[in-house]
Formats: sequence, C-alpha cells, structure tokens
Amino acid sequence: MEEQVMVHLQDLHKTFGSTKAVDGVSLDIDKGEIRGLVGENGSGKSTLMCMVAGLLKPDSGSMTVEGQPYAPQHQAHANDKGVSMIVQEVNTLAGMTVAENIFVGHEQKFINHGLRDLKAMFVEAKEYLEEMQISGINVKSDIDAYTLEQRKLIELVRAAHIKPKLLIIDETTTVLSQKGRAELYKLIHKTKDSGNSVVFISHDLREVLDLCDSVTVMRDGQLVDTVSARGMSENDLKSLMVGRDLVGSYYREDYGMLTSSEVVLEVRNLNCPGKLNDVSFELYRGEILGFGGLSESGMHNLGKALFGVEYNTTGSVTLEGETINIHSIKEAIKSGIGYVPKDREHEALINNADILDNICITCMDQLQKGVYLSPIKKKNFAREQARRLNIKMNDVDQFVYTLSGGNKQKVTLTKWLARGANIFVLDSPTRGIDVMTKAMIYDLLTCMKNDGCSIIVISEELLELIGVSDRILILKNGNISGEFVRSKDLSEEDLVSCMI
Amino acid sequence: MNKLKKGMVLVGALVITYVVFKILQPSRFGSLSSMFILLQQCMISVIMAYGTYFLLEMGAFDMTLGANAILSAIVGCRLSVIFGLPGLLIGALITGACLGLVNGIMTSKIKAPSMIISVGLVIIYESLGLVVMGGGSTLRIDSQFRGLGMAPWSIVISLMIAAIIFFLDRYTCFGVHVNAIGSSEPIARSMGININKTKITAFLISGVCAALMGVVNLCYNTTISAATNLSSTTTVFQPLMACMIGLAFKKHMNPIVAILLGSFFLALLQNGLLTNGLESSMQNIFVGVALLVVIKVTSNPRRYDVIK
Amino acid sequence: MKKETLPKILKSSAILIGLIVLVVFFAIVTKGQSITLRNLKLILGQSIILMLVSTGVFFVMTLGCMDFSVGANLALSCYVMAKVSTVNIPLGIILTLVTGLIIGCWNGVIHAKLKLPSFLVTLSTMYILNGLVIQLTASEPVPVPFELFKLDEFAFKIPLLFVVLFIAYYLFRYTRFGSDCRMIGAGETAAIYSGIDVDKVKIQAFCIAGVLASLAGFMNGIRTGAASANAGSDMPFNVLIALVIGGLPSGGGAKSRFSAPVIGSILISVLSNGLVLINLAPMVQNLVKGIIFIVLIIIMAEKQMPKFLHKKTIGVLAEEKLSQ
Amino acid sequence: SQTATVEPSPEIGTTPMAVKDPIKIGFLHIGETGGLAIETNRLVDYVGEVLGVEVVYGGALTSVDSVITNAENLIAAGVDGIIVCNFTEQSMVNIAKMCEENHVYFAQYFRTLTDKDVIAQLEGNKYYVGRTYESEYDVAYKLGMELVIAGSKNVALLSYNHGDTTAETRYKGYRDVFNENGVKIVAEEWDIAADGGAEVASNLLAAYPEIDGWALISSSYAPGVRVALENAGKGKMPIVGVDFYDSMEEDMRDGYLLAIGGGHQASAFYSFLMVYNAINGAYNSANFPMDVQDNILVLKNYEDYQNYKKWYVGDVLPYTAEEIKAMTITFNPTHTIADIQKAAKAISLEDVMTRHEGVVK
Ligand SMILES: Nc1ncnc2c1ncn2[C@@H]1O[C@H](COP(=O)(O)OP(=O)(O)OP(=O)(O)O)[C@@H](O)[C@H]1O
Ligand SMILES: Nc1ncnc2c1ncn2[C@@H]1O[C@H](COP(=O)(O)OP(=O)(O)OP(=O)(O)O)[C@@H](O)[C@H]1O
Ligand SMILES: [Mg+2]
Ligand SMILES: [Mg+2]
Repeated sequence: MEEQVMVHLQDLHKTFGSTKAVDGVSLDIDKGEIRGLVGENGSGKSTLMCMVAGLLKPDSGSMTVEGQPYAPQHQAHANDKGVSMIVQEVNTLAGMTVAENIFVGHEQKFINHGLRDLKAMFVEAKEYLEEMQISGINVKSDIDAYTLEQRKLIELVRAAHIKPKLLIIDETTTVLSQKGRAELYKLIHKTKDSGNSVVFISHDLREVLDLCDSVTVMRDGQLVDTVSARGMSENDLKSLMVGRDLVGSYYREDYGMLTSSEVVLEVRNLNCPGKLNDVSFELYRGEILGFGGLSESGMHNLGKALFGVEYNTTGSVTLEGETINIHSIKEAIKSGIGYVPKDREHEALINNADILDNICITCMDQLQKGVYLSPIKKKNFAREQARRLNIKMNDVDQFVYTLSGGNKQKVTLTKWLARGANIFVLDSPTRGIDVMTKAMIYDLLTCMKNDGCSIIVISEELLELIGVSDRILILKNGNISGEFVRSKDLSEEDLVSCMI
Repeated sequence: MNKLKKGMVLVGALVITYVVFKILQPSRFGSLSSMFILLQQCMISVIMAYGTYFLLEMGAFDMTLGANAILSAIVGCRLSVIFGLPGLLIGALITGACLGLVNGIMTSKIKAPSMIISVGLVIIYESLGLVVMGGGSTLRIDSQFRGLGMAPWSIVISLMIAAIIFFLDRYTCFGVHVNAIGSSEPIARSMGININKTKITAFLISGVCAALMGVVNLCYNTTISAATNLSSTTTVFQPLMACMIGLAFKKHMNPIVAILLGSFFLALLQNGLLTNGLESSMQNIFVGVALLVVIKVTSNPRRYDVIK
Repeated sequence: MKKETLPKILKSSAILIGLIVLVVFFAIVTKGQSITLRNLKLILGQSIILMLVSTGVFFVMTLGCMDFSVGANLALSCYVMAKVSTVNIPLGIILTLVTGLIIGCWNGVIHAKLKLPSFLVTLSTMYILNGLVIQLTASEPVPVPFELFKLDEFAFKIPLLFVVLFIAYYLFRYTRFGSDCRMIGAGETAAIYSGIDVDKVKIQAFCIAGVLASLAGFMNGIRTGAASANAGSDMPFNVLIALVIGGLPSGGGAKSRFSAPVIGSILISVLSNGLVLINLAPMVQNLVKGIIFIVLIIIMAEKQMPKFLHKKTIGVLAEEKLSQ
Repeated sequence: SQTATVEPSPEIGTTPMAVKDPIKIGFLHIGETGGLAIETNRLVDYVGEVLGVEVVYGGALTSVDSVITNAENLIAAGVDGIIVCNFTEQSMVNIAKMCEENHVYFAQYFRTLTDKDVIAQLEGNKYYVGRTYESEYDVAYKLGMELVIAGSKNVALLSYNHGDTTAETRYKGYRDVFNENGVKIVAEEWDIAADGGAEVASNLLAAYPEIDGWALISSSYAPGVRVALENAGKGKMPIVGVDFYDSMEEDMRDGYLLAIGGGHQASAFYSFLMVYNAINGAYNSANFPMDVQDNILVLKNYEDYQNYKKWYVGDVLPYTAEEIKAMTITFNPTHTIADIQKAAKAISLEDVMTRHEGVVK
C-alpha cells in the first residue's frame, strides 16, 4: 500500500480571516491515478491544492510525497519536489518572453559558468512546445502577444516541463478551446502512463467523470467522500457536492413556444479584421440567442463589437429602427445594451471597490438629481438591487474581491439589471461557476426573457447553449456557419459539426 | 521591419537635431571638438542613467540618486586628501553602496512606494552632506585626480558600467528576476523569486552608480558643494529621462545603447540651443517638448488601453 | 455591519494621532507658545497654499495619475495675475484662473486623448512652464498691485479656503464625478466597460488641479506681493508628501479619503513652524524634518506602487496587444 | 488681523522682558552653504554671543513664500527683532505689517528698497529700523574695469537665476562698464547651477572661440571655468566674479582669478546691531529707516587674499568684542547710529589691519 501512495495529505487546515477555506482535510493520491476534485464554489478546492503546490502555507497539517515529508516554501520549491500546478487565474508574467515565462524560477538551470545561456533556454522551450504540439508560438517573442488560451497553454508547458510526479490542474479547461482541451487531456494521460498522478479540478462534472479514475468531493472546506468514477452519474456527484438530492437538469424545460417576431437588434455586415467578416443576424424581442464556436471563432469579439469595445469594426447595428454608433460604449449603454464580459477579473467588475459602487456605477444618471448624489439613496438602491439576485454578502460595503466567483457574476448581472437594460450580451456567463449558481442564473435568464428582455448568450459549453437558447448561431473563423432552432433532439454533435 | 523603424526613430532624432542646428549655426555648432566635449559630459550623466535602469525595470523610483552622488563625492573628496585615489574611489563607492542599501531595505521592508520614501530620504542625505562638508561650502579635489573626469577615463568608466549593466540584464538570473518583479510582484514571489533580495540589489547597484557618477563629476568639475532643500533632485531628472527613453525603445533596440543615445540626444539638444544663444530657461521649454515628442513617437496605445 | 478591528481603526486614524502627538510635543517643548491662538492661525494661514494645491492633486491621484506641473502652474498663474491686475483686478483674477484651467486642460487632454503617462506629461509641462516663467520674470520680479494686499487677511483667505474645500468635498462625495474618479482609480478597464467616460473624467480632474494651483498662485501673489520664478518650486514633492502622509493610497482608488490633503498640509506646516519655535539649528531642522517624514510615511503609506509609476507607464508602451 | 503682542512664556509671568529675559533676535539666514553665508552666520553668532542675545535661525529659504513663512514663525517664536535678506522687495510689505502688529523691530541686510510703491508702504513704519546694503553695481563695475584693463575684448558672462535683485544689479554694473569701454558680451548664460560652471564654460569655449575674458555674477563658477580653460588647452584667461568661495585660494595663486569681490559678511552684522540697539531704545523711530552702507572688498592679487584670510576670517573676526560693545547703547550710552554708519563706511582690508594691529598675530 505505502509505495502505492504518491501524495499524502494529513489534516490540512487553512483559514482566511473569518472563512474556513480548508478544514481538516486528509487525502491520499495514488501513483498513476487521475483524481477529480469537485465541489461548489468556495468549497476549498483551489485553496487545498494551492497548499500542495506551495502557493499557500497551511495553518496546520502535514504532507508527504512518496513517503518523504514535504513542506514546499514556494512554487519553484514544490516543482523541485515534483509537484506542479496550473492555477485558476491567469499566471503569466507580462513583458517577458515566452521562454522566460516557461522557466521563471528555474533560471539557474541555464547558468553555465556564470552566464545565462539564452540560446539553450530558447531551444529547450521550443522543444517542449513541439513535444506538446503547440504551434504558432514563438518562444522569443513577448508573452503579451498571445491570447488568454495560448497563455494558458504556455502555463501548461511550464507545469509539464519538469515531468511532475503530481500535476494539479485547477479549472483550466474552461478557458480552453476543444483543441486546447485535447492537448490537455493528452498531457494528463501521458502523465498517468508514466506512473505519475494528476489532480483535476473542474465544474464540468461530465468532463470529470470521463477523464478521472476517481473523484474526491469537497463541501465547505471539508472532504465529503472519494468515489470511483466508474458507474458514477453526474446527479450522484451533484447531490454529493450539494449535500442533498437534485432532481432533473437545471436547464429550461419549455420547447416549441414561439417568440415574438419583433426585431429589436439588427446586425448587418459586421466586420472586424481577422476576427469577424460579414456577420449579419437579428435578435427578436424576448429571445435568447446563443452563439457557439471555438474560442477563436470570433464569438467573443462579436460580443465586444456589439458593445462597442472592439477595435476597428465596420458594419451597421440597428436598434429598434435607429442605427447606433458601434464604436461608443456610451451609446450602446444608452440604447439599453448590457454586456457581461468573459474576463471577470478586469472587465466585468472593479475588484477593489465595494459592491455598492459596482452596482451603482451604471446608474449614476438615474441616481444623481441635478448636481446632488445622495449616498443614502445610493446605498438603499444598491441594497435592494443586490437583494433581487440575493447576493451572498455581509452588506453592500463589502469589497468585491472578497466575493466568490459566482457571487461576482451575480453582481455583474445586477449592475445591468439595475440600469434596466433590455438587451443583454452575456459572454461565458457560467464559466467557473458551480451547479447551484448556474441553475439560478439560468432561471434568471428565463425570467428576464419573460420580462421581454432579449439576450445573447456566448458560450463554449454546448450543452448550455442547447439548454437555454431559443436559437443558436455557430461561428467558424469569423463567419456564421450554422443556425439551429431550439428543439428537444438537438445534440452537441450537430453543433460541433459546424464548428470544425 | 516596424521594429527596426521604431529603433531608427532615436537615431533619426539625433541626426535631425544635429543637422538643424548645424544649419542654424554653421560656424558655432557641431565642430568635432565640441561634439567630443558633449560626449564627455553625457558620458558622465549616463552613469546615473544606467544606475536607474533596473529600478525603472521594477517600476521603482529613486529620487535620492542626486543627493547620493553629492554625499559620496564629498566623502570621497575628504578621504582622498588622506588616502589618495583609493580613498577617493573606495570611500565614495562604499558611501554610495550604503545609501543604496538603505534605500533598498527601506523600500522592500516598508509599506510605501519607493518614490515617496526616497523623497523623504533626500532631505536626510542632503543634510548629511552638509554635515560631512564640515562648515566649508565647497571642496576641491586635488588636481592629480582630474584625469578621472576627462576623456579617456570618464568614457572608459561609463562604458564599463554599461557593460556590467548589460551583462547583469542579459546573462544573470538577477536580470530576469528584476523583469519578473516589474511585471507582477505576486506571481514573481510565488515563483520563488526572492523579492527583497532582488530589490535591495537593484538599489545597491543604483547607489554605486550614483556614487561613481558623483566621483567622475567631481573630478570633472574639480569642486563639489552640498545641496539643500531637495535641490539635488533636479540632477535626477535628466538621467531619468534618458533611461526612460532607453526603456521606451527596449523592444526595438538594445536598451543599454538606447540609454546612451537618449542622453546624448538630450545633451545635443541643449548644446544646440545654447549655441543659438537661448538661455537655459528656454532650453527647459525645449527639453519639455522633446520629452513629450519622444514618448508620443515611441508609444502607440489603443483605444481603452489603460495608461496612468 | 463592518467588523472594524482595533488596529484597523488605529491605522485609519493614525495620521490624526500623529498630528496630535506632534502638536502636543511642540506645545510642551515651547511651553504652550506653539498653541497660542495666534500661532495656530499662523499655521493655518501658512498651510493654505499647499492645501489648495494638494486638494486639486488629490483628485488626480485618486484617478491613479499624478500632476507634477502644479508648482510651475502656480508660478505662471501668479505672474499672470500680477501683470493683468495692474490693468484691471477682476480681469486679473479671472485670467489667473483661466491660465490654470488651460494648463490643467492641456495636461488632461494630452494624457487622456493621446494616452501618454501622466507622470511624464506633467513633467514635461513642468519643464515648459518653468522655462516660460523664468523668461517672463527675467530682469526683475513683477509686483502685484497693492490694492490686492488688502486681501491677505484671514477674513478673506479662510472663508475662501473653506468654500473651496467645501466645493471639492461636495464634488468628491456627493456627485458622480467623485465616485467616477474613485472607480477609475480602482479599476479603469471595468470602469470603461461600465460606461464611464474615462477621458472626460480625467480631463475634468486635471482641470480642477490646474485651477486650484492657479488659485494658490493668486494666494501666493497677494502674500508675497510679487510674481517670481522660484514660486512654488518646492510644490510637487510637498504635495506628494502631504497627500501620502495625509493617508491617500498612493494608487488612488476606492479607498481615497478627502481628509488626506487637509490633514497632510496642516501637518507639514505644524512641523516647519514647530521646528523654528524650538529654535533648532537650521542644519538639524532639515534632518529632523526628513526623519519625521519617513516615520509618518512608514505609518501611513499603503503597499501599492502608484499606478502612475507603473512599468507600463515608464516606457514599455511600444508593444501591441493582440489578445483582448 | 491680530494685534496682541507675543505672549511671554508662562513661568516668567508678566515681568517685562527688558529685565532678565535675554533678548531674542530672529535671523533669516541666506543658507548654510556658500562662503558668504557661512561667514555671515559665523559673525552673527559671534555678535549674539558677545551681547548675550539669543539668535533664532529661521527655516530654509526656498522661495519668496518661505521668507514670509519663516518671518511669521520667528515672530511666533517670540523674537524681539528680525534681520532679513529678502528675495523680492515686495515681500517686505507683508513682513513690515506683521512686525508692526507684533511690535518686532526689523532690518534688512544685503538689501535696500528701490520700488517706490514699496517704499511708500514702509514709510513711517515704527519698527522698520533700517537696512545695510552695499553697492552691488559698483563692485561689478570695478571688477569689469579690471577685465577692461587686462585687455579683454569679448567676454562671456555667467549668472544664476534671473530676477534676483542682486544678480540683476551686478549685471547692470558689468554691462555698463563694458559698453563704455567697447567690450562685447559675446555670450551670457543664466540659471546656472553652482557646480555647473565647467559644463557651460566648455560648451561656450567650443562655440565661441573668440572669448577672452569671463565676468561671473557669482564667482562660484570660477573653478568650473578654470577647468574648462585647462581642458580646452586655452591657457590662462582673466576671470572676475563676485562673492568669495572657499577654494578661491588656488585660483588666485595660480593667476586664473584676476579679481574677486566679496567679503561683505559684515552687512548682517550691522543690521543686527541696529535692531539690537532699537530694541534697547537707542533710536528715535522718527528717523527710521536708517541707511548703512558698507563695502564689498575687491581682492586683486594673491597677497590681498592672504591678508583677507589672516585679518578677516581668521580667529579674530573683523570686529572684536570691545569694538562691538562700543557700537551698542547698552555698553556705550553715547551710541548713535552714526557709529555703525562710520564703521561700515570705513570697513576695508586696510581698516581691519590697522584696527587689529597687535590683536591678530
Ligand atoms: N480576499 C478575501 N477576503 C475575504 N473573503 C474572501 C476573499 N477571497 C475570497 N473570499 C471568500 O471566498 C468565497 C469564495 O471565494 P473564492 O475565491 O473561493 O471563489 P471561488 O470559490 O473560486 O468561486 P468561483 O469558483 O466561482 O471562482 C467568498 O464567499 C468570500 O467570502
Ligand atoms: N484570497 C482569499 N482570501 C480569503 N479567503 C479566501 C481566499 N481565497 C479563497 N478563500 C476562501 O477559501 C474558500 C475556498 O476557496 P477556493 O477558491 O479553494 O474554492 P474553490 O473550491 O476553488 O472554488 P472554485 O471551484 O470556484 O474554484 C472560499 O470559500 C473562500 O472563503
Ligand atoms: Mg478554485
Ligand atoms: Mg475560484
């Protein structure tokens, strides 16, 4: 038994201020095993693994790797011990080359007689990239020149190049396209085959079940159970996570109910060099229009373009008859468009401001009477708005960075609802959000729909698209490559066929 | 291509400036000898510019460099009377290193941005300079050391510094770590980079450079006098500007070269204006404009880019 | 319900405590001389100019930007007032403020529209204005008409100061402008995505800084009786120190408090006044000043690099961002 | 506006200060660096010590505003008199007002009033004792003349910041003497930092080969000019300038410095005495303001310099304790302002040498 265990965690504890993030977790991870780790938002998965990877120090508890006592001081140290992790948030160093990013913390590796051997570094970096069949990345060029996904892949290389005994992957798949995921899965299996272990964190239970040998479930910082993936169903997992049975799926149940024929938004020949070409479509009142595709298909740019933040777009966007300037956020907002961006950390919310400010920010013109803006009024307004989506918080003066991803997303939606927007553009609205919060967001969409709001949902999760939208448009390198109307027997395969 | 073009901007600016002034003042401006004098002068100020390089890379600012240069020079000058050349160099360098160390420790240990701390420190260093000065108002360096401030040596010294900085930047972990910290301190820390050590080292280097510049400058001017009321900070701005130019071109040419070109450009500009009989007040105006132009040319931000 | 821990409360009021400690100390050492009504009024009077300027810069720093040109602005405005007032005083006052407005507007527009770092933009403005003022005041300082000297009275200055402070406070606390400033300082990208007209707000903030600096120039004029080149030369750093020891997060943002410019400026005046009262040797005076600044900075400053000094600001602007 | 006098410190209660409380005189000093400043401070400290007066130094003078601020702080510190070297005349109006309100006597040094509006304002101010000033114009004129005699035809002129009264008057002196004698100012540079001489001079030499003489509004640039000359291999070239500096000895000895003006540190000293006596009720305020003119020394050769060093700034200062006391009402009941005026008018190298024959060894 003993030699079977790769990593052993003994009674780990971690608290942040008032929150018990990880509360006495003991865990064994065997050699050559792929271990899934699931749990609701804030259940402690990231925190637990961050401690294993040396990003956080446990308050108490001990760890061993292959029986050897193990207490990592920092990430590089953990790497030396054979543990590496890909974290939830983007974790690359801007303004430095790809190669430097891959080897940061391991420079001494390339010091031969006192000199830093750049050539060797570039060569080796290149090798790793090729080894993982990641193309289109120049190791010498600046990391800023690459997209979020490419940067994640580079982090992947950084984590993999040390041939770790334990590889931890925290909610990474959400930012990866199908192709990127394929690479990730390949890496995971390779690691397994070479007798090493993998911990895989994701909210996509299906993915977890397909990929992993066994699954550990966490709730409120405590370990609920570790079960074999075989013969496990998603619903079983969900009920383990939530602690009670969940019946049915959380998607809309209604089918074939016809939406109004009144066009609220008409897009004609939207062009955006290298991202979109000649995209035309219309959005009807009370319709949920889904956009699907690979992450590079341009669907995210489409969202930005509609909101006026995409650069050098051309084409016309007509709102209830009148054409609007597609280069002005102001005008987009004035004409009732609300946009929920994919990048929650920087674009959606002001993390180091309180909930109050984040909600009121869009509603100043309503709140300010003449030259007077009443703080009390502001507070009450924010309070009642926050209550609408019952955001989990102490009070509206809590800072947003202290909120869980799910609650952050609620705040983002609130700020547009508060403004009374009637056209919503939601980019990856449920990314990295747990099942419960997901369900409530879907219900919310339906309510909004019924209130006559028109909603555009951009998502990489096809089931979600099928589940919520009345109509689905698939984008493929900048063009609309397929249209599907809501129906029971619409399958992922149908969509995928248009995507690639 | 674009990369090259951007790089040429700096050289182009130099050439154009030269040509314009040459046309305006054919007889007075731009003789070989005067250009050589100019080179000597900017070789001195560039030492400090190199000192600030790593700091700017980390996004740190050190306003004490001017005061540091003066204090170190004073100490060196006093010691040179007793111990000769070793006294001058070692005394000054050790002083500079100590001050740099203090700045480094302060900025890495104290919860406050470097620029603001350093402003506080300037006041202290300046008054220390007065104390060391010991009543007198100006010190004069023995003429035997004047060589240090002139053609072969001053240039040799600053080229040496340039080489060292280049080496550190390109061929040591330190260079990478500085860059990493400048890019994101938390990530750098999580990668096991020793933030404090790196910071302190960077400040140490800048301190030493400042001291060296002080010495060379002293040997060039032969006299040194203490500064008061933050007046020493004015000496920081020119090297700072040169270094910023260097960083601005980082992506297009070797920063070490760019810094040198940058400081020579500034010197050329002022010299040109001087020979056109413009007072230094007027020269300020031009330097201001030049600064603006340089940043504008080197930057091409996009809509919604965040620039503070 | 906020769970304010004791250290937190202490920190939030640290600067006030520091101020009180300082005042008490001087009061004891000077046997009460330093807290006579007259001296207190004196200190207030001396801090007016700095307070005006730092109130203006306060908005700019809340944005996360910086304005180094205020000193030179002060000098130039002072010159304009001295010159024009000899012709017509009201006109002089108006033009003074207009000067400040133009300078602020210039800074704002160049920074916001051309997207150049405020730190460098205002530095260049500083150089330009300095040169200009030296040119203009060459040969001799320009006297201010004596009618204006009458204004150098508490009866005029204090009400004016309070009016300005009130307006500024109102702007900051009770209008969307104030909250927009804080939001931009806290997260500019998200602010843009929430429909805040960032450029407009920035320009407005710089204009306020400019106008208040020129108002300070006016005050300086009636106080010193003439416009001279070196007026306000020590402003930029004093403002920085005042704001930071006043407790303004050096990156600005949502945590900015309006008390910063007020308390910071007063504290600086108390310090220089007290050091003279206890008759320290001039050399020692500077030393002590420096040390006390450092200590206060250590207590007050937040660990957070001022955004206007961020790497992106100082050079590495060149590369294009392909990703979005 | 507030007219209460300075509250005396508690434990002395209300006893009039004239009795025991030592007199306090505020000294707005021009700095701690620069030969002139240092000698001035030294002399003032000395006279304070001789007369048992507490000298209160103001803070640093960075800008015009700081002059006023420091004056205010000195008054708040409870001084009985102030001596001030103002940056701009206009600032005296404010200071005068302050002093009158608080019954503090004040006098200028190194400065007088020329702006008639300002004079009008200060007329009949019962506390404006007077001023000591030297003719900056004359000294510049004299020095310029030395250059003329030395045969310079194209001179370069270096100065510190524009707008400074002293700098501008000296400039006029140079300009006139050169105009009258057909000497051309081929290049003039202002706003030069104290140690910026070498750089500017080098550039000027490169650009204006015809330069054959240097007129310095502040002689602190002299060492720099010398360096520039040596570097450019131009050999010696006559340099004249105002204000003594520490290391002028070498430059005099080696014959680079043709002539130098300065040594007027006594200026503050006389103003100090005036204020001291005024406080002790020596003068009838009807005669205020009273003028004291003193001389700027001009050293023309190395020997002059050695004498200056020996007699002027040696262990014995230009005035001994006895001589000082003789100029005060407290020790010499027959004292009148004339004593001070006479002393100031007379002061020169020779004067000191004769007076201190035997005292200095
Ligand atoms: N800096 C902080 N200070 C205080 N509490 C925090 C802080 N960061 C997070 N929390 C707490 O963590 C909880 C969830 O935060 P966390 O970062 O774990 O999000 P998450 O669980 O990853 O959710 P998601 O998966 O949607 O991102 C929040 O309810 C909040 O109370
Ligand atoms: N930086 C932080 N400061 C304070 N508390 C935190 C912080 N990060 C996490 N927490 C707390 O730790 C708990 C677990 O957070 P963690 O991110 O591990 O949840 P998670 O399981 O990773 O959620 P998700 O699946 O959304 O990533 C959160 O509920 C939160 O209360
Ligand atoms: Mg997580
Ligand atoms: Mg999370």
